[in-house]
Amino acid sequence: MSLREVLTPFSVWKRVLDAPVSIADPFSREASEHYRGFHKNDMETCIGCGTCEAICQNGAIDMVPVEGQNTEKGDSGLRPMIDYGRCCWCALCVDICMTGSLTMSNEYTWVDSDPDAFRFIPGLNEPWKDKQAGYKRENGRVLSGTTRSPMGELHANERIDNFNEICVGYTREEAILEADRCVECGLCVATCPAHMSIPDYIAAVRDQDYDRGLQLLYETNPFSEVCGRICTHKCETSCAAVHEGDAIAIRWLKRHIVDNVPLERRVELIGAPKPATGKSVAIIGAGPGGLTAAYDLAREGVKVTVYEALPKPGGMMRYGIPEYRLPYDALDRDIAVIEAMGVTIKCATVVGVDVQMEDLRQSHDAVILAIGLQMGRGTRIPGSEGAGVERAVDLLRRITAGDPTVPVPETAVVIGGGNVAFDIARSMARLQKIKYGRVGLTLTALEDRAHFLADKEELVEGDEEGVLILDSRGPQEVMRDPSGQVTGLRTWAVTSIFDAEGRFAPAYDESDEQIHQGALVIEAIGQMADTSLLGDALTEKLEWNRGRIKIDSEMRTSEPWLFAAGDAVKGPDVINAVADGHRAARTVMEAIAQGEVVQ
Amino acid sequence: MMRDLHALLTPRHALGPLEIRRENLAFVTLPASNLRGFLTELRDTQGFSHLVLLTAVDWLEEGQFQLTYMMNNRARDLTLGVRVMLDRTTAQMDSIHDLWPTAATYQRELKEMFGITFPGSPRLDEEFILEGWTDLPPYRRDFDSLAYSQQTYAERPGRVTHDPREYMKSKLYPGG
Amino acid sequence: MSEANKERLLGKTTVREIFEVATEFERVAHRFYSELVPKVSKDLRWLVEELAEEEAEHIRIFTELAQNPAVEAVLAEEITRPVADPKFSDCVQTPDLGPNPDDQAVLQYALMRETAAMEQYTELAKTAPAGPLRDAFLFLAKEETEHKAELEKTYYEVVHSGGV
Amino acid sequence: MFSFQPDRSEYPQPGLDGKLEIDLETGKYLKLWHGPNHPGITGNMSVELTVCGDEVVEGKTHVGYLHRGFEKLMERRTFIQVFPIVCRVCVPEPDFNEYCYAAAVEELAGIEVPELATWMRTLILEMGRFNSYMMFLGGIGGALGLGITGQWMTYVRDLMLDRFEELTGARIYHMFILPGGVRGHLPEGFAARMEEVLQTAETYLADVDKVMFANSVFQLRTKGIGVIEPALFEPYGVTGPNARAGGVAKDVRKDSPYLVYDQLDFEVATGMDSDIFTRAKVRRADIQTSIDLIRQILKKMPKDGPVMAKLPNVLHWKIPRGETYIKGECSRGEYGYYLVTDGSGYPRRINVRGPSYTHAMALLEHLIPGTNISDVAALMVSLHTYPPEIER
Repeated sequence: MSLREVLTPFSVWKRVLDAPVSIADPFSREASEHYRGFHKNDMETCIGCGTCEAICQNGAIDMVPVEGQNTEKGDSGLRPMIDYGRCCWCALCVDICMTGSLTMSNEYTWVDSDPDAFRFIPGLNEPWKDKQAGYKRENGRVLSGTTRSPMGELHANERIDNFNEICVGYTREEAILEADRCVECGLCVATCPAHMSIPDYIAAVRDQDYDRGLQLLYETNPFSEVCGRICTHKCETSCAAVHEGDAIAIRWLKRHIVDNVPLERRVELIGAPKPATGKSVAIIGAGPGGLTAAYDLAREGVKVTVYEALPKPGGMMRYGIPEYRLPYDALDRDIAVIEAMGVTIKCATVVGVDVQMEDLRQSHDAVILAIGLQMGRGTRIPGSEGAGVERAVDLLRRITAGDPTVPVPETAVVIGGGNVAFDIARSMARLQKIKYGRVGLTLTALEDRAHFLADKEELVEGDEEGVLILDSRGPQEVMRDPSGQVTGLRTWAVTSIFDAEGRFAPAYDESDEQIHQGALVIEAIGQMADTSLLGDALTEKLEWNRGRIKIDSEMRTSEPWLFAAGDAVKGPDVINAVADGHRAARTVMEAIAQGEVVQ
Repeated sequence: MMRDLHALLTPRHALGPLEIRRENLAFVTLPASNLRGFLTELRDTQGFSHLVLLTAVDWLEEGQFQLTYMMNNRARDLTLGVRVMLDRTTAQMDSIHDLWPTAATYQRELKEMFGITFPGSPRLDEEFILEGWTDLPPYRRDFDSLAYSQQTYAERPGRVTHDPREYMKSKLYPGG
Repeated sequence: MSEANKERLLGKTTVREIFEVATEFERVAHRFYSELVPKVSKDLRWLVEELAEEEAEHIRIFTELAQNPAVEAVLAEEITRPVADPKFSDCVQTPDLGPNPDDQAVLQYALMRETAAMEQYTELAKTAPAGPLRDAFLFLAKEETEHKAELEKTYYEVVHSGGV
Repeated sequence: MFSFQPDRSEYPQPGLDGKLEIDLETGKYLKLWHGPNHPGITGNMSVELTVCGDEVVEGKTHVGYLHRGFEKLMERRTFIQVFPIVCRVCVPEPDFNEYCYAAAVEELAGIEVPELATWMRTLILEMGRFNSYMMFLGGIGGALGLGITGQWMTYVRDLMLDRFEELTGARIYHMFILPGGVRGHLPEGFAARMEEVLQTAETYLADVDKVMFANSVFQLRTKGIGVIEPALFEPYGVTGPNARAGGVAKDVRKDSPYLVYDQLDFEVATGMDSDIFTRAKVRRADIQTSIDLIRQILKKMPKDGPVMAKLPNVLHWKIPRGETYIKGECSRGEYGYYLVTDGSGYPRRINVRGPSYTHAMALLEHLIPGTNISDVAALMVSLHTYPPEIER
């Protein structure tokens, strides 16, 4: 041991002169810009999906009702309450947040004598509510997928000269990837008119348990082949994923399940109906509403007879929706399952002609009216009366029926911007392509492209197929030559469709006038029910509500033996009709059970 | 390298197939009775002198405990996970504390946490982490730690949560 | 050419005349809708009934106005004839909607009438002397505008119901 | 100088099986609890000493004071939910848990981590090592009554915690290394602020050299004491600086390079004497290596790029049946995660290999008999023990 080793340590005495390094006031020390401090929640952006609760490994989050936050489409009305006795500030809740509403401030000191204060709902009135600094997820939402698995489709030139189905359906790999993105919040269920168990059947896809998936589908919907293809899928607009990416392809996943269960297996999985009850119900109209009610009632052991005016069952699903969107064999499979439950469908039987309402009433315990909206509306603009102007629904029906007299001119104009307008436009385009080798179709709609009532895919695919889509055009006159032959449609530019209160009040720029050439004008602006089958007496006896048969929330009409469901009372939508069908069947069952149906 | 070694030692020690995880990590299963001989040979002639860890995996559904002896050859940067499957009801294995004295600690922990016994291992029955534990060995899969915590500790009252889907149903369509 | 038509060409009229035409306008409409009610099937009746009720309300307003002394005082005054007047006056003639008019036809007729009335009253409100008369026209203009908007909403619901 | 050799024949010799013939009734022996609360104990553990005079004849390590059953907790959590708790296994150097766990999950789930993320991870690990060594230097000083190193090192560590805070969003449990990558990029101006910290650290470390390593008292109390014979390294699973101080250059960063260590230029510090002093000295040298590595990383790392890989939806993330072992060189030696998956959404088993497990249990118990009671604290601290990684 040298002297140096004794003395050297003393050299650090110089540190005596250093200023102290301790922070004198630790409470006012600002944390770093990205510090994971106390939570904030943007109440308006939050949708109450509860993924924050699901991911919290500490069980620190409860979803609770909050005053001022209403339960509505796509928003549960719940908001996260965080227990700071459990939170570890890992911020996984922030990372998983589907809307980005949940964030963190860099605030980190909070003194309170009330322990309950530390169970709090961020976003109400915490002092750091408006503080900008704090943890933000730098990489976006990475803990669940944001991009939808694309659906395989026939290319435009593979499909334009035929009526083959366009969507090929998901492969298993695609479906699993898509199903994986679902966070199982269940916000979609409330939006689905039939309240299908969407998260559960998506889970079945993930688990590759198609049998379970199919059983789940049939609990709420006997039209999964149909809805898996052409459902208006409003559920997807309520999907939590839509806020920072694509909504889950709920519709395609539904189809994927039915694609993977053969018909015979479906009947097997559903099992036999309950024993016969001896009751019988007549249903008028073999569309989605009527057949859903028929399915439910048959499952309950009721003898069901469905009366259908057209040669084949399916209603608008067959005679309205073109084959390239919904192939007939897919529809046939759904109907086959329903028939396998013992439902009798009497086609080509017109009520009011072949059989009278009164007879149905006499011979059954109840009658359900599900007649749909089979008649097309016209614009009644000048020139719209007479040959050369057709209604879309009539033409679509004739095309399905294989009517050889369907007019297919080289050029045609469609009025309307909804799905029906596109259905007829794209069907007619196919017929033109087959007949002339080219498409000559113009579609005019009041709406601008961003606000078309039709699904977005219809616009994309219509464009691809060569349909000339003209937006913001208001029809004024069907042009005819001196012989009365239709030559085209005169339109004005639309400057606005709705007034300030959102009411329909189209305004035109009359200086922007165009004439669209076409030997045929097809009107696809709306539909109506044909209630003439009721007869004058019953029409007079029934109560009505603004032109529709009045029903209560349980589908009862003012006549105790008569129930009504579907488009005719609720407006056009397959899944709504399915939901109605269930409700009507349930009400009928209850009524039968309580002996309410008095003849 | 790992494959050569496996081929070389398989006949003597009845090794199972070699499961290669990555270039320098593989796993192999062998009968419990062959373990001592195999580890000794690995250590003394193959350079696997470092016992990285010894632990157990409870395959409750299969009625087996898996013991994993993680062996490392530092010079060649090779790690071999040597697996022995034990009957879960017997749950007994030869001690290797004489090969690696540090193994006694692992074995003591395995006794306490999994109830796997290693006859002859020093201080095997001395408490290691737990004190006065009388329940199932807690790292066994059939010991439910959540239930235990719920029975043992009181939850501060006042917490209620709601499932969004059910809550929306109650608010928007209570009748279904 | 009748005296009245001559007056029209002069571009001047009296408040009384305007008032009378307007009252007649509402009365004719009310009668038209009331008579239509039993003719249409029950599912359309709501619409015609609603329209008739509206018109009855307007007749009541005119009756009350005519009895207002302040209005009476100005009845003889001259006022600029509104540009929309011919269209409005034509509406005094009831149309023939055929034996079985449907909801769309009734709605289109009603819409056309309401538009004419709205334009007429709006213009009158601008030219009428300040006071109860202007207030009345202002009120009517507002009333007809709202009515028209409601009708348009109904039209959209009924006719474009299949907006898919 | 002073030399005291007790007559060892008086005392029972401990056997390999750890059994001693100690009869407390004789009045020759005394039981003494070193810890669980003692300045020479790093963390919550205690050593049950049996002393005869001032010589320790037996020592038994007791842990479990902070047992939270992490490995069991992990089995009850989904793969993403394990992420926030792993760091808690080791307070002073939590990042190794995050890295090892993330890498194990990535390997079994087949996830490729973006390059920048691997650089960031390396940076974080070296920052953590630096901090861990700050605790060590403070601890070894404290164990020998030299309080000032503890104060200085706490300050320097705090400066590094500031850097952790701005980079990761937290000071102690960083929760930054997610499976799939890391949670963010370097903040603007980070390198410059880091350089300031490193320079401050270097001035304090120079003073530590003077006040501690060049201090005759420190040397007297650490040189030649607590020697671990290199022959014990393998039987007792000795890794890290404890082995390096005995001339064995064990360092996972070199032996089995992970992350970007094969792209970094550094030497592994070693010593020959394998005593307390050398172990401290090796760590002192390793601090400088870390400082150099942090500088290198900040200079060499890509300036931009993604830091997260695409993950499956973590709410129902399932990983196929498999097992793997991921290791790294932490400040105390080989740190590793053994992950076993069974195809479900939860780990079947996670076993954490902390170097303290072998060092503070079998090895310490083996080293203690025959030491002077006043040396136990320094011996213990010189093994650099973090008890939570023993009891997990």
